[in-house]
Amino acid sequence: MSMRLDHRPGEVIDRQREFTFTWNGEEYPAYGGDTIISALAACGERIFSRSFKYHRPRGLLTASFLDPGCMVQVDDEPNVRGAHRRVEPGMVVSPQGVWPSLEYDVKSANGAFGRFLSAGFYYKTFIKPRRLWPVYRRMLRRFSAGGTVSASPAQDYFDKRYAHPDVLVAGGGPAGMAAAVAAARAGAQVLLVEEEYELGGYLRWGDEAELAALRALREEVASSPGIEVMPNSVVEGRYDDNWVAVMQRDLSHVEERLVKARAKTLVVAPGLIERPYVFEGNDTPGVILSTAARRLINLYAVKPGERAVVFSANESGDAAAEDLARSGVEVARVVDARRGGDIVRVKGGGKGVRAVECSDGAEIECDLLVTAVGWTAPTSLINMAGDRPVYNERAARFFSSHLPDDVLTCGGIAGDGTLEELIEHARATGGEAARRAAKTARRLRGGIPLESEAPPAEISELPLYEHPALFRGKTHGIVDYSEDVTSKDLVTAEKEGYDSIELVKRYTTVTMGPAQGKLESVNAVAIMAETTGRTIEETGTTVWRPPYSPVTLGALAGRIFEPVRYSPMQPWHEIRGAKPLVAGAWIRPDHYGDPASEVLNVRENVGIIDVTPLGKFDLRGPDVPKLLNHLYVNRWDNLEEGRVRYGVMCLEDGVVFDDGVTGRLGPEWYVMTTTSSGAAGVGEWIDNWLQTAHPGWRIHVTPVTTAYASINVAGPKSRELLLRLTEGVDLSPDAFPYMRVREGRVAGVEGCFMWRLGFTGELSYEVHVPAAYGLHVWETLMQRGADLGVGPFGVEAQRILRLEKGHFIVGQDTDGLTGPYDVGLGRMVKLDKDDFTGKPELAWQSEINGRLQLVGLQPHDGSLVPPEASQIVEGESEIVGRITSSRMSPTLGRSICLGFVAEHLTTPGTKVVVQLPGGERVPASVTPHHAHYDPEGTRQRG
Amino acid sequence: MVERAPVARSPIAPAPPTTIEYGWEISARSSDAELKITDCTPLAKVLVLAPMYGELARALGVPFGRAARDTHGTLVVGSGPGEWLLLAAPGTNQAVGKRVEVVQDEGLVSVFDATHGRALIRITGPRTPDLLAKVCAIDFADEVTPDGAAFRSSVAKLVTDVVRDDSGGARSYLLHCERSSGQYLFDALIDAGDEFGIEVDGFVDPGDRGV
Amino acid sequence: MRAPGAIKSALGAVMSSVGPYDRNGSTNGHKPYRYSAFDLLRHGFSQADWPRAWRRHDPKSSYDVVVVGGGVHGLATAYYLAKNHGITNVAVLDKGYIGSGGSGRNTAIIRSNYLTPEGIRFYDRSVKLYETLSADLNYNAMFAQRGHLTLAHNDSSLRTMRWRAEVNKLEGVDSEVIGPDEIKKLVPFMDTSEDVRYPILGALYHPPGGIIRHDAVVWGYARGADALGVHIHQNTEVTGIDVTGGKVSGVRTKRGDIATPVVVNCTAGWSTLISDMVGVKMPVSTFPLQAAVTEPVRPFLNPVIVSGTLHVYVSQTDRGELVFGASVDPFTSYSMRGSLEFTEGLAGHVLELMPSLAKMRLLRQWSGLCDMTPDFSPIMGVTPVAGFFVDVGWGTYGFKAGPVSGETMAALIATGKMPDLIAPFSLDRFASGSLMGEKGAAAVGH
Amino acid sequence: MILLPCPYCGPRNVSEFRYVGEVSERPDPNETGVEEWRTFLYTRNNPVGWTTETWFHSAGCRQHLIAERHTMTNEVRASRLPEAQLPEGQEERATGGNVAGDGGGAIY
Ligand SMILES: Cc1cc2nc3c(=O)[nH]c(=O)nc-3n(C[C@H](O)[C@H](O)[C@H](O)COP(=O)(O)OP(=O)(O)OC[C@H]3O[C@@H](n4cnc5c(N)ncnc54)[C@H](O)[C@@H]3O)c2cc1C
Ligand SMILES: NC(=O)c1ccc[n+]([C@@H]2O[C@H](COP(=O)([O-])OP(=O)(O)OC[C@H]3O[C@@H](n4cnc5c(N)ncnc54)[C@H](O)[C@@H]3O)[C@@H](O)[C@H]2O)c1
Ligand SMILES: Cc1cc2nc3c(=O)[nH]c(=O)nc-3n(C[C@H](O)[C@H](O)[C@H](O)COP(=O)(O)O)c2cc1C
Ligand SMILES: [Zn+2]
Repeated sequence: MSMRLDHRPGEVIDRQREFTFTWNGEEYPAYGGDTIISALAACGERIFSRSFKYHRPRGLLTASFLDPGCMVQVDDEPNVRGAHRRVEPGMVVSPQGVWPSLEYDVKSANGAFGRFLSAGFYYKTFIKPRRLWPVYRRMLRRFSAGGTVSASPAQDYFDKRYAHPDVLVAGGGPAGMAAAVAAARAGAQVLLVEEEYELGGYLRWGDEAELAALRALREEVASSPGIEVMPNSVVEGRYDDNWVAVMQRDLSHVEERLVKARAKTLVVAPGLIERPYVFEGNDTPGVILSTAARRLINLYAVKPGERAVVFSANESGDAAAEDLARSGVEVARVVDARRGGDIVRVKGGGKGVRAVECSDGAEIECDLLVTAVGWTAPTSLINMAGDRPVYNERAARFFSSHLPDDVLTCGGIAGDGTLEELIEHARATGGEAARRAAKTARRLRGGIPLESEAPPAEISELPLYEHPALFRGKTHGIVDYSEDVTSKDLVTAEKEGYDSIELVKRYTTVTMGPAQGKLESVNAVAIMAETTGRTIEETGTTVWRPPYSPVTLGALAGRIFEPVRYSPMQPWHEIRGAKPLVAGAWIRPDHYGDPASEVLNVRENVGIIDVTPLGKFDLRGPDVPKLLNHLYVNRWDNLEEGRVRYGVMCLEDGVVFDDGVTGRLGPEWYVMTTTSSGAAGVGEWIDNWLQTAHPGWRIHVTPVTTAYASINVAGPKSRELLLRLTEGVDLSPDAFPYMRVREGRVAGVEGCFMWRLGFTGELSYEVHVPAAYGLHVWETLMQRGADLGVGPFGVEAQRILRLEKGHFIVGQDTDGLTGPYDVGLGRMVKLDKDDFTGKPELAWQSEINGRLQLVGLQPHDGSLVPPEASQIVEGESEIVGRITSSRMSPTLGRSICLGFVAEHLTTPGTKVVVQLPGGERVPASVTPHHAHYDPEGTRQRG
Repeated sequence: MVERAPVARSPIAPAPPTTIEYGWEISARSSDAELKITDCTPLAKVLVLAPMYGELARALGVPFGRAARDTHGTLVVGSGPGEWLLLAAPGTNQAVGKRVEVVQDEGLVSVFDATHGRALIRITGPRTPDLLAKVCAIDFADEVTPDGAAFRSSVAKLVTDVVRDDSGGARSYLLHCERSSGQYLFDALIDAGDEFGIEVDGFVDPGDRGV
Repeated sequence: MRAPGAIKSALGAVMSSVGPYDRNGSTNGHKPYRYSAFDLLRHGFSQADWPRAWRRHDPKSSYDVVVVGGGVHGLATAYYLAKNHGITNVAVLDKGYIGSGGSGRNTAIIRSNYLTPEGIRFYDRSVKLYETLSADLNYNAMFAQRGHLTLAHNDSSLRTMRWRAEVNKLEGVDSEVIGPDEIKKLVPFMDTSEDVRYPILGALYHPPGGIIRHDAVVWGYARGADALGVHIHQNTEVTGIDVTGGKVSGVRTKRGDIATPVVVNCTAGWSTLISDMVGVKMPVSTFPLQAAVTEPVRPFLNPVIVSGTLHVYVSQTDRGELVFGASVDPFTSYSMRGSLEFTEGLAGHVLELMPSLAKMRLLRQWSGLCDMTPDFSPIMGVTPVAGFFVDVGWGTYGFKAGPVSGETMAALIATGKMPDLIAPFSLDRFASGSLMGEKGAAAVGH
Repeated sequence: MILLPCPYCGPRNVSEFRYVGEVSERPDPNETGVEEWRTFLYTRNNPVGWTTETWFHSAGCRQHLIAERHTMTNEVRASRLPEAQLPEGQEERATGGNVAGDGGGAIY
């Protein structure tokens, strides 16, 4: 049955472009410009979904984005707004949450039990027996609303951009367009955002005069330079300092784009939302709003029914009645609320409206009821700007009370009036918005506002027309369509003690669905006011929150920007198949296949490891020793040129924060290293000390982490290898002993420095090379050391090597409470220094006992590697320590550990009990040193 | 004793075909797209730290927030409070540094060769502001960031120095970041520029024009 | 700091002044109305009204105990004072509606797999109480123990997960580290591939963890406390506290002054403002924490998922919405307006875990206030001002502690004896430097 | 997203900054007692209203600054360099707006 009308002057469909799509398994025709629902309605379809709780059939209500009954599944996309989304050729559209089918839905049996499913019924039942609750729960979950998401990763492309409009106008109706034009004429850059596909607002479905006004306004917008128009885009939120989120949906190359605008002034011109009326049967298919009727007829040329009753309290209802009559719908009766008319209930069933019962007792057969009972101001955006809307009884809707300077309103949200009055007011608003924006622009650029600024414009207020206050009729009906909440539910909840609007919202879930109160809120407030005997003003509203309308996660995420860091040697690691390790922002080689043999190669020959991520700071100036003394717990003012020293840093609370070596390369030139993960934190910490506490110190700190590629050359043959490549440095043990630093040329590269240290326990040199030559030096080392058996080693081998040597790792062998005294570094703390971070805490720490101590541990069964975090226990389940590091030592051929134990267990040789994750308990002994291998350190000093 | 001359490499993998020039491995590609991106890492980058209002500051002639060319064609960027970044032709690091060091300043002065520690990227074309608007929250309008504006901000979540340096009448920006994230930034810019048809253009020594 | 014993005597003095208690608490209670399936049927047929879940009163001029804050902590404290100790002359005051603080805004995750034995024992008792709470209160709070997964994306967090698992096992709490394959089985939507930015190396799986209908917990306690005689005063903001001779003597409210020897500060995000009224300085900073829900879709996610590295939590309610949380906002504030940065970061991180959710739509975001302490543990017990008790510092994790906090705080107030379960959480631990080790876990595992 | 006026860079998105915390006086480590020091470590005023705090412009000039912010509205009414760093007689340059001289203003 075709409901399509002949050509309408304002229609948006393209009758030249005809195609088909699939709905509910069948093919349907459509025109370009049709929405999914308008195309279906044109074919006489009336039911598009089932309600969430009672599974009642639902049809059209608002014929707009908000339409609660028109949520459909499109391909793999759930909850598509069928009354907004344009239909496309071949689209596969299906109803949501119906089983087994839209026409016959077994769950609609719920409807019959509706009286038992009052709001909050689930709080009162399924309580006992407790073991059955999970079963009930699974059953309840079947009744959840919404479409289906699929587990296959989506390939959609979303992105974001920033914008800096002087004036951002939310809403492209007559008011928004006029404001935008006025602002642009006053010199502002304007962003005009309209939720629907075209500008025009309500003018689009208006009469000829209105269509003429629409054409004129569109022409003005198009010819005003400085206006960027974003159709099919929504202003989703206004955040602090006019940070405005806009969702742009009209793009060809992306699904959706989030525009983040720092609007200097925001003009809110969203018009008004038509409010449904609450009465028995108000959710029956065929009960629609006047704006829905007008949209269907005038935009899509669809006849909404055959025989109609119109319940009208305003011009919109009257205009709808005229539209209906003009499009061949029989208007059986216009019930005029302004003359005391009212409707009591709608009778109907699965197929829709059958008859309307009026308050005068008349029962009128019809298939369509159009209601026009009033408007809801979409105060959402101004609420987000901190405004508390106030209710105006005369106009029977809410208005803003106090807006910040950078937010203005115009159009329906600001008042009533003739089209001319509204446009004039909007123009004044637009001009004022531009003026305020110019002022803000100067502030943002650091300028001082000019004395001779134009005075604020006088914007005369819009008139307010009297409107009957119509919310609920004489019967109870649906208040929240998507949540299936009735007015009876609200009354019941109030009586049960949920007697404020916030509690009743949470108890009944009214306004918690997809429309977030834009359709439901005022009715809910009015019904609460009615039952409590309070006024609407006293009852207040719930809080509006972003987003204005639901936003895809994809658009919010946009392109995912997560900076990644690579060393200059990364291409080599990749070619050699290194297993990548994600270490914060860095990607590092974990190993090149076999970490154990990498370890042995370091012990026997020579290995090279890429340690570029080590934090590095270049420190210059006469006061560097002061700084070092301040940051580290040990002493630094006596470090000679050419030497390096190990240091530990604690925070003010005495907890170990970072460690590393620092070397003195010149009289006033030092290089500090930190852990890779600690680098950023240490850098900021230094800046903080220097900038806030010691601004007088003459020091320059420059982060140089990646100015140098860092390569540790370790193993008994490391000297031999370096001898082949190094110029300008005497590598002999006497000239370049342990813990010294030298500068020179390596593999032909100037400006390198290297220091000797013993993290791996072997003779080793940490070579720091100007980064652009890192790969060159690395490749040269590999080439020239081939006969020495040089091989790369990764982070895992390094962990094993250091564990063999008993070096702790900050963050692994320490935690958020560990102090230096707990890890055997008490001797390093120089309490006689004048000041250093954490000094008071460390002084007190030095005197207390009873804290866990870090010790070396070896399981008695050397083939057993207790997993890290295995607990050390006494008795039944008392925890007296834990394993913090644990590996099989390729060098020793046995398992080795570091761990914390209670103070009474620290004596070397003490047997402790380790509980493995499986529950098994195994013995281990405390070793004399943290180091399991070469505790005297003869190898590294060689 | 060293057989191979050292080759310097940018953190950004050069788009093939590649060649070695100025001691650097670079892309020899050439593009005439409207929107181009070039890895300029081989340029000499010298970092100067000195008092904000001292002799040296006066000699450099550029305050924080601005960039300008000196008589040698070196682009002097006021990159931070008491911090300048000098960009010059490849291989001129030492010479540029020396020119600075001779200035007498009462305060502490440090001069670093930052060539290795940083990556430098140039994007050129009329739609560069649109590209940047996708990755950086700063306003790229002429009134706010005219030619010669310099600032540090977050670009694709990375701390980056941005210098508006129009070349030959075309909108152009230099982006300067910490070396290890150079490839990341380059990729992010290409991703953002995709919709405007961005293409990689090889590096060419700007020669007499300086940078 | 005053010994707990002193409080006992303070309260003892008042109690004798108001006369002996009826141990059943029925002096001023009313007979609780029992909910059942049968009743639901009966009401369905008769369509008769249900009785009020809790009543309205005018504030009395004095109470034995005034609890400030009508969240889960305040209401549970009042409930257990009445139920376990027969102290029923109790008022709970809230400046808004009950549950308007963190209790009505939280992501409702319940678990007990903390890191320290003290923490685990404490939260385990709470989970036990939650398991029987619906029956105890005759109010279905819909506790769904669907399991709780804390993902590890790097070595160090995996190590922390193991650490937690081991300590939990020793405390008798079910927690186990599982690998990516098992995770994929539990959550088919999870991207467990290795070549992503933050690959999933494993997870701490805690089967007893889950989510609950947070509002129902608040209402259930309110109803239970009301039935035992407790007065609940909404829209009653406390504006001052009177201290006489180092002892609490009353509170001032926007609805009049109330005399009382005992004030319990259960105001979470606002708690320093209340403590400031008696000059008790607390190591608490208020940070907003935000959350969001999507539109509902058919159920596809059973367990609760937490990723510390990505700062995101996800669960799906029985209604089908996904509920998201994140870490606290980057700076202190009492603003609850929320930010766009939060939803942007959140969506990005959720999609890194479950890329196929890109077309789900975020429906609403909101924000609550969190009272953060330096060691990620609460502050419970006595203060230097006699009669002024605190149950604060609940940060981002305190909803799950509601029942046990109520039980132990009630015991402390009624008996003057510090229950073992909360002894480690006293205010004086900061002065003595014995901070809780939960910070230890936070430092290594985020 | 609030705007935080950096004395050097001008107003920038707060996401460019790291929050350091309420300004608090560090006791002399050689004189301090346990109570005073731990109060310094852990206790904050946490007011509703104006508060003075340290921020670090981590994605900008990498300077620390002191800002006065209202904890309810998040409005920032003033910002300056840490006291000690103010060049003599130049206090007025260090409150909000255009401090970085001719160029700084071009930055917003
Ligand atoms: C977004 C978010 C997610 C969270 N997720 C979880 C989670 O998953 N799991 C978990 O365990 N915890 C979670 N939490 C933490 C948890 O919500 C809180 O720790 C907990 O609710 C605190 O409860 P409470 O009763 O102590 O305080 P609240 O519930 O905050 O109650 C305090 C009450 O005090 C009232 N009040 C304040 N000042 C006054 C005054 N002057 N006079 C009278 N009344 C006053 C307030 O109105 C408020 O109702 C989350 C918190 C947030 C914000
Ligand atoms: N709506 C009607 O049918 C109708 C009929 C007669 C008279 N009027 C009166 O005319 C006036 C309408 O003029 P107007 O320009 O204020 O309203 P309008 O309804 O004509 O236009 C408002 C526009 O704003 C858009 N919008 C709303 N929220 C948005 C958001 N967050 N982001 C982007 N776009 C958004 C809407 O899609 C709509 O097109 C009102 O006073 C009204 O009473 C309206
Ligand atoms: C676990 C949980 C689930 C929620 N689900 C929804 C929901 O489905 N729809 C909705 O509109 N709000 C939902 N909310 C948010 C509330 O509407 C509200 O935003 C929150 O209680 C904070 O209150 P306020 O926004 O009034 O400040 C949920 C809140 C929580 C804590
Ligand atoms: Zn700055």
